[in-house]
Parts: sequence; structure tokens; C-alpha cells
Amino acid sequence: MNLLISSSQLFQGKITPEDLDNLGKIEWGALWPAWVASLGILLILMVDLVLPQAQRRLLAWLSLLVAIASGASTFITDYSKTPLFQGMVAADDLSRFMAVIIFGTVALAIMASPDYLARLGIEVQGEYYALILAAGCGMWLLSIATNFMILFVALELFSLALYILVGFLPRSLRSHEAGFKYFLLSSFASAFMLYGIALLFGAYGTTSYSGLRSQLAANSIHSQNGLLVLIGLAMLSVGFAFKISAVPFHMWTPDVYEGAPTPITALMAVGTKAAIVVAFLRVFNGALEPIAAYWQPILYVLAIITMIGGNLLAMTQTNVKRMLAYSAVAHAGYILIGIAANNPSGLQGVLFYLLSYSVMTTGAFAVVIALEGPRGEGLEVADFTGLGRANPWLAAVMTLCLLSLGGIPPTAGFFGKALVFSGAVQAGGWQLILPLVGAVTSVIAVFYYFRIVVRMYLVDSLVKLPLARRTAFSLGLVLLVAGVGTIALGLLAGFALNWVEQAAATVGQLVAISK
Amino acid sequence: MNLATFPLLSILIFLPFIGALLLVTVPSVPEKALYWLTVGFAALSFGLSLVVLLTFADGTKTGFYWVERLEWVRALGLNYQLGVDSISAWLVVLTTFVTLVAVVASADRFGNIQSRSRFFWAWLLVLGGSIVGVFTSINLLLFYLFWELMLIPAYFMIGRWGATELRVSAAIRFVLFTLAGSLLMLIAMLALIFTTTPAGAAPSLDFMTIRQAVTGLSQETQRWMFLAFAAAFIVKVPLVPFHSWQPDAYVEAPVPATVMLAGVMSKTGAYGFLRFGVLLFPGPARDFAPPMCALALISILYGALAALGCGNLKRLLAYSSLSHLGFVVLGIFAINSQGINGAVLQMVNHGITTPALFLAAAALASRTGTNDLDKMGGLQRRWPRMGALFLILTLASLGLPGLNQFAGEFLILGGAFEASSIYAIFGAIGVVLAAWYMMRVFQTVWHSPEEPLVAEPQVVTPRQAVRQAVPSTDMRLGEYILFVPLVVLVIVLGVAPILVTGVLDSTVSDWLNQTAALLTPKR
Amino acid sequence: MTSITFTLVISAIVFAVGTVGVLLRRNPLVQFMSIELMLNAVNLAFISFSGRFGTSEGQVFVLLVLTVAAAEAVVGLAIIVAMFRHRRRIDVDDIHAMQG
Amino acid sequence: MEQVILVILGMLAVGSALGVVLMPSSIYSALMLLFNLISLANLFLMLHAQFIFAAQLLIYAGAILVLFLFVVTLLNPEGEHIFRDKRKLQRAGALTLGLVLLIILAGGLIYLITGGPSFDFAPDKPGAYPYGTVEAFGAGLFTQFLLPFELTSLVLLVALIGSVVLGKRR
Amino acid sequence: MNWGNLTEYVIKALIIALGLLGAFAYMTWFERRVVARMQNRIGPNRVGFQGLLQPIADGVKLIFKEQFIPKAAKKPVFIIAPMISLIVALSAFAVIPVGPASLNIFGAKPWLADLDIGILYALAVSSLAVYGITLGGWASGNKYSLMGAIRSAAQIISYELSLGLALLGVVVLAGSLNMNKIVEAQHRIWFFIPEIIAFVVYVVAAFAEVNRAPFDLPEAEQELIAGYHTEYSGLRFAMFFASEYINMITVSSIATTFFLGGWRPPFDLGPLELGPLWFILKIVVFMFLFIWIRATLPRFKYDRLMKFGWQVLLPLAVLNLVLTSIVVALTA
Repeated sequence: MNLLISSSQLFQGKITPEDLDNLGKIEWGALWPAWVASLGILLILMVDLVLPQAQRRLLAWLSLLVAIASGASTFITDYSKTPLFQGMVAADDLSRFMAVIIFGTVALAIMASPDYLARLGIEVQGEYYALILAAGCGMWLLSIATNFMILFVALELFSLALYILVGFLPRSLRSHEAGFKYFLLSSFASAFMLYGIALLFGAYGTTSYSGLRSQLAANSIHSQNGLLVLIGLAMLSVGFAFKISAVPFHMWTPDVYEGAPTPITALMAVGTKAAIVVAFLRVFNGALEPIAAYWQPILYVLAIITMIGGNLLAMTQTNVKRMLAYSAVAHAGYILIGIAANNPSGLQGVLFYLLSYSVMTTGAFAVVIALEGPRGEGLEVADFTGLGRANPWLAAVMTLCLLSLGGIPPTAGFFGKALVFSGAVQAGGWQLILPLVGAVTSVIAVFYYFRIVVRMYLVDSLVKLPLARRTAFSLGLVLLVAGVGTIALGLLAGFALNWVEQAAATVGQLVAISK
Repeated sequence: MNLATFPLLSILIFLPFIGALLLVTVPSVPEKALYWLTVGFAALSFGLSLVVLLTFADGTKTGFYWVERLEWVRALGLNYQLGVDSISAWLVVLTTFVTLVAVVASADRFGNIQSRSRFFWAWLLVLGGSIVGVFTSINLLLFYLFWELMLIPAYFMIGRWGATELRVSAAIRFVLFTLAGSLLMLIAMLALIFTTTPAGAAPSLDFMTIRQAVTGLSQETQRWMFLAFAAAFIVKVPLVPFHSWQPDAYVEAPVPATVMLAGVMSKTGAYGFLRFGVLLFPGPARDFAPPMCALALISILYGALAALGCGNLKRLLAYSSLSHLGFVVLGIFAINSQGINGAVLQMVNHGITTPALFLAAAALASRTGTNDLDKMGGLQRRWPRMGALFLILTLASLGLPGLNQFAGEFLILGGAFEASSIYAIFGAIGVVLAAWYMMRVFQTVWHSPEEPLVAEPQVVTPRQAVRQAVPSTDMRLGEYILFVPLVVLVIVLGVAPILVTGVLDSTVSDWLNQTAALLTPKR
Repeated sequence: MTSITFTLVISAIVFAVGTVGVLLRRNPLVQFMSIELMLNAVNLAFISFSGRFGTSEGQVFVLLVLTVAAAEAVVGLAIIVAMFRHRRRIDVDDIHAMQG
Repeated sequence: MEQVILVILGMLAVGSALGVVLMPSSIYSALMLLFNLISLANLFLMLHAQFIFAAQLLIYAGAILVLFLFVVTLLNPEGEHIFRDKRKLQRAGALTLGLVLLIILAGGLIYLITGGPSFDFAPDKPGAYPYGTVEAFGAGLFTQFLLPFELTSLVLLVALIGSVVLGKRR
Repeated sequence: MNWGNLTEYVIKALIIALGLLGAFAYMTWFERRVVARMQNRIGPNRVGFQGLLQPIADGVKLIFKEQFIPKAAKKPVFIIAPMISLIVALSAFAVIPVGPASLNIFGAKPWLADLDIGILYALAVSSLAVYGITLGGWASGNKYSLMGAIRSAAQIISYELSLGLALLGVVVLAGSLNMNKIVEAQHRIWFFIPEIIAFVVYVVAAFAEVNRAPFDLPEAEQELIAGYHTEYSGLRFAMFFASEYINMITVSSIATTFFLGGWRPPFDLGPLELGPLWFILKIVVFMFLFIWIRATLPRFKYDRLMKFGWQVLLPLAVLNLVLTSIVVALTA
């Protein structure tokens, strides 16, 4: 640090005591997961250079280790529950919660990869794992951001990594197209978001959430900057809606999910969504809380059309990967219910939903990975015929995950849905429409989820099944974690919820403390 | 045995689950051993459930016994909270009994379960366990959990082991209908959390506390909640406009599954009406009694008329079940001691008669190879003992005095008359129609001139094609074992309905008193 | 007319033009360029507002946008090249390996 | 004087932006983008953002757009007929959307000029570095905004890895 | 800013532009003569005394020569490209001080603009030089031209990094980006002594930056005929040619300003007002260096060139910057 001070002293010797104070407030320790992940990236790239081709498989395990270490390092950090780095990031229970979710998902995605890549005939590359870790790092940073600068940089960090990962399959046109589509629409959305941020910044001259919140609380929306705030809010909402793939802005989702390598699809469906949702929480339920009355209606409408649209479109799909993609869209709608509710129950609901959503979706995608053929075949619903007989364990995990996605108790998904609904019910008034729509669309969802179950168990197949492929050990581990997690989060929902409660409490609290 | 702490109810719920787990996981044991294992578990459950019933044998106990409580999800007010009063005690016993019957009947010869029967047995046990859970939950959300849990085994039993190609769509329809109704109930439960919990307090969905708190809500709110709850129950019972899943599901399901569906699962809806409708929302229940009774009457008449026009024995029985459950709902919404006593009694009775009828129909079908009434006739001469069995069951079903259903229907009609004479009149028409269609069945099958087709067992489905033609014997030993207890119960309960009502009465009147107490200050 | 409001209007117009460009054009390269237009509009807005408050916050943000835009350009163009390496005509309408 | 330059630059910026979208060939679009970047850079300069002016030229014009140019020349795409496009509906949608956006954004801002508050350029707070200088910028960058600045290194690393991954395989 | 100032700027700009163009013209003469000497030839000596009027003759010839536009060329770009090159080359010079502030001619300072971000401006503007080349090459509709253009652009971009980083060392020492302040800071010692690594890196990178031998691959006659300006002739060719030489002058003046004390006389000989003469002298030395090396060294291979840029120059430049920062930090 001394270096920095003195070298900038050279700039005309104009260092104020304030600057010194600011420099003193660099709390590197709070970002352990990010540092571990970044160092891990470098480590992997270097090991990739020295490792002989035959032993490249070790890279997967190494990166798994890094991911777990990153996630675990959040527990050795003592979070002060105040914003750090001059209000740039939050170090609170929510940060820890997200570290677990995101690096957990990253670990699962890594474990699901080696077998998949080998099947597709892609030689193991350190870059692949490095990028996954980078994406995880970006997601986590996004979820702890309390300043639009970090929000933006972190968003782009993981987006960039994902563009590449989505287009990673070298000989697959689909993959490249998906990468391009994702890239184009995501950048488009980023631009919208940025313009919104610029307008919000223009209103009060701050990019920090806490600053924005205190300004919004102090100044009436009808005052002179109100118009800027509202336009900014609208554009920010559009940007977020794109990123979370809410319905009128969802069109990139199915194509990207379908074209991407499936482990990456899982990572995107889970990790990205979790990160964006938490960023959403911190921005809307945190920074923009004083003008909740203005953004809640936007979210109601988004939630409703997302639930309806996502589920209806999912119903028409025959490709499982696409179906899961649309179902991911639909789930964004359920999550939006909790965000729109803007009360503790809703926030807890959202966080618990994320937790349960991450295990069940990962599980479903893991099964898809296990069945996918080297040229992307085996993804039709019809291809699942007779899986219950050919590979009962796979079918069991899939069934469990689908039940959970459909929100049937006592799986994790049920509690997620119930908690989110309870937020809206608590908010009362017009918001009661949200759980009603949610209930109706859940029934639709169960219909198309059960189509797979029907195929797996209820249809007698005379065709010889190509499904008897042995599941690789690492992938088996993913399936195990997902399956056990789906059930355990349901049965032990109470424990998980205590944790979630703490994490959710920090969303609003954080902003109130600082500045 | 310490009544306060022994987790008897948990054992009752989860014993079948353990059995199911064993069934699925034990490697390479002969089918037969597994079958006896299943029977063992079901019998054990039944035995234990009798202990529960015996608690109430003195007929004076009111309130909940065997209470267990464990915090689960605080934010949702969800506790693992079990308890029985004498109403649910009878239903628990009924459940374990019917489960045992279904299990016994699911032996290969009978249940038409040709493949992977160990999974079928496992699902059967799971279904039994979850239904016990439904009857013993005294936390609203826990009730909901078990309520939904029932879907999964039922779905698989219908969809996997059903008779024809329609089974899958029947199964899905069943799930979707039920789910749609129950999700509304879920939302209402969530609304209950937030409307009744004082600010800052931990929410609770405990039945007793909620019951107190509900009276504090505005009539408007209560009505909406009641309707949401009712949505779930109407579908499950089912009442007429929402019944379309029922005949298909009953027909498609393999017989043991039908036994479970018709015998006990339908009772969960009626039970829900009683406990979480009438007892939880006394005000709205009273307000909505006329439309509910109207629905019940429509179900009675519609079911009866549909049964009259029906040519398939199994489907006919399904419609008759619809009609009978209408009576149960009618009794509940009479909201008086007589009606409710009658309704619970009728639940038990129907839970014995209907499985027996379905099983008898299956026994017949296994001989004739068809369920089609037109293809059967004049069988009395061929299988006289089976004819006798049919006669008893038919008479019981049409409500002959001295057999079990009579007492229930009588009480219900009495209760309905107390509420409004119109109900009773239309109800009585339903009884007459029941007599008509049941006698018609008996007439056609056993006494009309013999049809040539009967001689050659027909191939109904590809599944049944696997089986060899059944030798035309009269009742076999296995069937005796199955039917004799049922017939005995039919007669015993017909002669001495007091066995049931005696236990019920105190509880029912206690509940009604409490309800009145809750209502009066508000009115 | 104050200078900031003028530049803000310019930025708004450029942003809108960029949006239309992304939606209207079928050439991925031009779409990408339109996105760059949008980012530039954002930068102008930030700079303008930064002038309003006299802090460097907006300018720092612009630097971040610039840096990220550079990184994005590298990756985006690499993807476009990978996608169209074996094609003559480049047009988004040709991107239809996936339908639905 | 300044006003005149400002207006000219603004016109140039808008005109070249339109050019980017309307030019039939992507290379002309790229050229137009170049003009746009340069006129914006000069606008930055007019707004006292010296460093950003240089950075804009260095990064955007000097690096990013060159990449574009590379790719355009490499792929050498054929022209497209934007105004003879068959997808009339989509085009109409895009134009409408853009128009709406324009009205909202520009209209809102113009409202602010005429009816609402005036936004004044108010640099140079006493005691701090003079607004817009490299020193002021640097001081902010390395104290208050250190973390985002450091994180950009990670972004660049990812871009680096990505270009290698995507570039090295044929 | 007012109209009077504007006139001053315009006049100064004209002086700089014309001066640079004149310098370019005589650079060509100078180069031909020097190279000829080195190769034991005589060089152009017929037009005027010692061939001093040769550039004018060349200029007249180029101006009146027919300007081809190949059929395959993209006409507008083809025409614009050389102009871009020339304009960029000319404008980069705007921030370079050629004399001390005390040197006032009719109240005007000896520089066009005294920007706080001086060097950044110069770098920014010169980074635009790529466009002229790339566009010219592409618009020619000739694959050799295109290849030359792309090579050239890649080379310029690659070496720009090292160039800039080398300059940053000096910036750290001087504590300013302002050209005047940098010259000011060299009143005790010229920076090429403490920053010798940077100086070397800069000079090498500068050679590459202006496409001079041994880095003149873009116009390698043997492989690419003449690179991006193969199809150009007449005045347009002259523009490309001029911009190359003006760029040489610009990088030389930046080198002078940053490493050789700018307009400062060595050891403070004589009055400061003679600064411009010293400045020109230093540039001439650099120009001679350019020519000398061209006459001496063979051309690099393309892959080696890139490798050299990324694997040798760039690390060196970074190293230098880090070392400088540490030293500055410790001594401050």
C-alpha cells in the first residue's frame, strides 16, 4: 500500500488525509473466494502447460479442488456485515450463502464435464476449467456487489467467460451460434442496464447502492431528478429482465441453453440465475427500495407473463434440453414473485428457491449429460423411453428432480415455491394474483415434467435402449449430490431456512447501515 | 406405553415406507417372499392401528391423542405435528385395513400385476402410509404435504400397472386435477399464516391455534379461504363438475390400486371437508352449506344415473362410488351431529363395501375375462358361491337395513332432513336409484340367460393376453380369505353401527359445541 | 442551453439509433457495431453526468466500460469469426441450427 | 464558440451513428463508427474529460475498431439490403421500438431542459484536484475505485484465454 | 477560447503542416543520398545543387501523374485511406513543444497545444494511423495489398504496446503526461540515461511502428510487391509516402522529448531560446539512425517479428516500468 501512496504523491503531492483513510480501507480478506478462484485460474493455466497430455484429466480434479476451496474459504472469512472497499462489495451472510451456491454449482459443473468432453471427443483443456472458475468468480462478485461498478464488471466477467464456454465445442455449429446469440443479446441487455445505471447516476451522482438508497429515501420521486430515476429504473429493469430471462426478453435462453455444452448449460441455468437474482435483490430490494411502489408493478407483470409464457412454451418442446431451458424461464417467473413481494418472506423465499433450484436443476441436467450422445443426440423426450428399466438410478434422480421442479412435496422445490408464494400472499392485495397464476402454471409445469416421467416408467419400449451407458464416477457424484440435496433440502428445510433467513436479512439491512 | 410420548402415529406412517424401501432394495429374493413381506408390513400396520382405535374404545374421549410435535419449517408455520381424535382414529384403521386388503389382493392371480410387482407393492405401502399421514396431521401444511405425497404412488400405480393404453392419460389427468385444486389450498394456507399471525410472532399452522385465530378474520377473507380449501377437497372426493378424472382413474388402475383409491383416498377429501372445512371455517361452512349440499346432491344423482347407463362393471362401480361419496359430503354439510356421525360412519362403511365390490368384480373378471355387463349373464348356476357373495355386497351397497351402508345413509338423510327437507328428498331419490342400478347389475350378471361368450374368456388387453384362461372354478381359498373378513365386517357394522358411532359421537358433539362457541360471539 | 443537457440528448439519440441498429440489421458485425454505439452513448451520458457533479466517479465508470468493451470485442469477434469461417454470406437469418 | 463546436460535434455524432446503422456495407459502417467514436471523444474533451478522451481514442478507435476492421476485411461480407428486407414486420417493430425509446429518452431529457431543472456543468470543487485531470482521475481510480479497477484485470484475462481458445482451433 | 486564439491556432497548424511536409520532401532526398553513400553510390545530384531540387521535381511529377483506381477497388475508401493516413500523421505533432516557453514569437508559444494529457494525445492520435493502412490495403481489392495491410496493422498494434509502456517509465519519472513538464523534468539529466531500457525499447518499437526497416514487412517488395500501397499512384501514393516520413519525424520528436531532453541544449550550452535548433538537430540524428539501419539490417521474418514484439520487447517494457515505479516509490 505504501507504494501506491507514495507514487501517487508524486502527482503534485496532493494526497489528502481522506485519501489515506480510503487507502487504509482495503479489506482484501473479505474477498477470499474471488482470490482463491483467480489464483486457481492462473494455477490451472500453468499446470496445463507442464502436464503431459495423458494426465490432463487431473486438471478437472484440480479445478474441482479450487472451486471447493473457493467456496470453503468463505467460511474462514470473518464477515463484518458492513460494505467493504468503500461500499463496493458487501460482506455479509448473503455473500457467504452465495459463495456456497455458486462455487457449489461450479464444482458440480466441473465434475460433470470430463466425461462429457471425452464423449464429445474434445481433448481436455485447462482453459475450459479456468473459464468455468472465472465465470464462478464473476457470478459471486456480482452477487456481492453493492456498487454498480462492481455489478457491471462482475456481470461482464462471467458473461465473457460464458460466451466462450457456450461456443466451446469446436466442430459444433450449434455451439458457435449459441455463443454468438448469447453474446449479442447479453451485450445488448448490458447496454440497456448501463444506460439505466448512467441515468440513476445522473440523478444523484452516486453509483453505490447505499448512496442511491439514502438519496432516494431523502428526495421525493416528484422532485427534479425523479424523471431520471424513473427512466433509469425502466431501463435497468429491461436489462435485468433480459439477464434473468423473463418472458418478453427470454428469446435467447432456449437456443443458448440448447447449443451450449450441457455442463455449461447447467452452470448457466443455476449459477448465472442465482447470481443475477441476488444482484436483482440487492439493487431492487436494497438500493431502489424507497421507490418500490414504482418497480413492483413492473415485476408483477413480468412475473405473470414469465410464468405463463415459460410454461406454455416448455409444454410444446420435445427436446429435453430446450424444455429445461423454458422451464428455467418459467422458474425465473416464480423467483420474480418473491422479488416483487419485497418483504422478508419473499426474500427468504427467493433465496431458498435458489438453493433448491440449484440442486434440482443441476440434477436434471446431470441426467441429460449422462444420456447425451457424442453428436448431441439422445436429447428428445422420446429418448428417455424405458430409462426406468435400463438405468433405474438415473431415472430415479431424474424423477426426483422433476418432481422437485414441479414443486411436489416433500422435495426442495415445494418449499421454494411455497415460500415464494407466501411472500406474495403476505404482501397481499393485488399480489395475490401472483401465487394464483403460479399455482395454475405449476400444474402446467407438472404436466410437461411428467411427460418425461411417463416416458421413463410408463411406456413400454420395444426398442433396444442406448441408455445403458455406464455413468462416469464424477458424474455419478453430481447425480448423488443433486438427488440427496433435493430430498434433504426438503426434509431439512427448517435448517436451511434458518441460514436463508440470516442471509435474507442482510439484503435490506446492509444498505441501511452504510453512509 | 406412555401415551404422551410414544411415536405410534409416526410408526404407523413410516412403517410402510420402511417396508417399501426394503422391497425396492433387497436383492434377488423370490417374489413370493417379498409378497409375504409386504403382507407382513401391512398386517403389522393394521395391528398397530387397532391400538390407536382402542384408545377411544370407551367412547368418551374428545380431543387429540398420541400427539407428536417437532418443529420443521418455522417460516411456514410447518411443524411435524400428529394427533388423532376418534374420527381420524377410525379412518386410520380403515386405511390400514384397506391397505392390507389391497396388498393381499395384489397377489399375482388377482391383482393383475404382472411385472415388477415388488415396486407395485412398495408403492402400495407408500400410498397407505401417506394416507395415514393425511388422517393424522394436525398441522395444516403437514396435511398438505401428505396430501400431495399421495399423488406420487397413485400416479405410478395407475400409470405403470394400469389396464389399457389409456392408463397414462388417466394417471396424468388424475394428478393435474388434484394438483390444481390442492395448490389453491396451499395458497389459502399461506394466507392463513399471514392473516392470523400477530406481527413478530412465529407463524403457526397448528390446527387448534389456527381454529381459534380464524374467527378473528373478516367474513370475506374466511369465505375466500374456505373456497380455496374446498377446491382441493371437491376434486379429491370428487363432486360432480370436477369428477371427470375419477371414472377413468378407477377403471384404468389395477384392482388393488382402485381399492386404495376408492376405498380410502376418496375419504381424504371428505375428511378434509370435515376437518379443514366445517371445523376450521365454521362460518363460511354454514354460509356455503346450501351450494355444497347442492353439489353433493348433484353428485349423488349424476353418479347414480351414470351408473344406470353404464355397461362396464368397473366403471359402474366407479360411478356408484361417486354417488355414495355425495352422501358423505351431504352429511358433512348438514352440519349437525347426526349428519356428521352418519358421514363418518358412511366413510367407514363405504371404505369396506367399495373395495369388496371392486375386488369381487375383479374376481369375476378374472373368470370371464371381461368387465362388460352385456357379455355376462346367468352365472348363478355356474358359480353359485360367488353369486352369493355378490348378492350380499349388492344389498349392502344399495343400503339394505341390517347391512352396513344402511345405517350410514339413514343417519345422513336424517341429518340432511334436519338441515332442509329438500336435501333429504333428493338424497332419498339417490338411494332409490342406487337400488335400481345395483339390482340391475345383479340381475344381468347372475340371472339373465346365459350368454355364449362367457364360456370363452376374452382377451381384453394385450396385458391380459399373457395370462392363461382362468379355470372356471367357484370361489377359491385365497378368495375366501379375502372376502370373508369383508363380508363379516359388512354384516357386523350393519348390525351394530354403534361400534363406530359410539366412538364418534362424543367427539363430533364436542367439535360442534366448540364450533358453536366460536361462532356465537361473532354473530 | 447548457452543455450537459445537449450532450445528454445526443447520447439518448445515439443510444436509440444503436438499439434500432441491433434490431434492424441482419449482419452480425453491424449488430455488434450498433452495440458499440449504445455503449458509447452510455459513456457520453456518464461523462455528462460526471460533469454535473464534478466527481471522477462517472469517468471511472467510463474507463471500466471501455476496458470491458475491449474485452468483449475480442471475444465477440472471435466467436463471429469462428461461426462464419466456412461461410460466404454472413447474415443472422442464416443462424438457424436451432429452431423453436 | 464552444456552443458552436458542441453542436457541430453533436451533429456529427448523430449523423455518423445513423451512418453505422444505415450503411449497406459493413466496412462503411465501421468507418462511420470511427467517425462517431472520434466525435464523441471530442465531446468528452469539451466536457473536460481529458483522460477519457485519450482513452476513447486509444482503446476504442485504436484497438477495438481496428479489430472490427480486421474481421470485416477478413470475412469480407456481402452487402445486405436493409430496405428490401423481407421481414417487414420485424423491421417495423425495430423502428417502432427505437422510436419509442428515442421519444422516452430524448423527450424526457428535453423536458428536463425546458420544463424541468437545468443541469449545469459544475466541475471544480474547491480543495480537490481540478475536475477531469488525469491526476484527479487517477486519485479516484486508485483509492475509491480500486476494486473495480483491479477486477478489470480479471476480465481481460478471461478475454485473453477466450481469444486463445476460440482462435487456436480450426 | 475566442476567434483571435483560433486564428493563432490555424496559423500555427499551417506552419507545422507545411514544415512537416517540407521536411518530408527533403527527408527523401536525404535518405537517397545517405543510402547511396553507404552503398558506394552517388544518389540524386542532378536537379539543382547536389540534387537539392530533386524533391520538388518529384513532387511535381507525383502531383501531375495519373491516379489509377483499380477496377476491383472500393472507390470511396480507396480515396479516403491516404487522406486518413496523412491527417493522422500531421495531427499527432500538435502537442510536441519545439522550444522553451520563453520563446515567444508574436506572443505565440512554440507549440500548438499544451495539453495536460500530451503524450496520451500523441499516442491516441497515432494509434489511428492503422486505419489509413488497413483501409488502403483493403480498398485496393488486391490480395497482396490486403495481406500487407493486415500485417502492417497487426504489427503496429503489437508494437504500440511496448512503445507506450516504454514511455510510461518516463512519465513515472517526470510525474506528468504533459510534454512541457517532461522536458522541464530533464533539466538535470536526460531521461535516456536512467531509462536506458525504455529508450532502447522505444526506439525499436518506433521502427516497427512506422514500418521502417528492419520491420518493413508490410511493404516487403519481394513478398507483397509493395504491401498496402501497391495500387496507389500519384498524389495518393505521395500521401502515404509522406505520412510514413512524417510519422518518422513524429516518433523521433517524441523520442527526443522524452529521452533526449527535447529542445534542451546538452549541458545547457547556449541560450534556451535556441531550443528549436537543438530540437531539429536531435531529430536529424534520429533520422540518420533510421536511414543507417535501413541500409544495414536485413528484414525480419513475420513470425519472428511478432514473437520479438510480444516475447522480448513487451516484457522488457513492463519490467522497466515496474523497476522505475519501485525506484520512484522508494526514493520519494
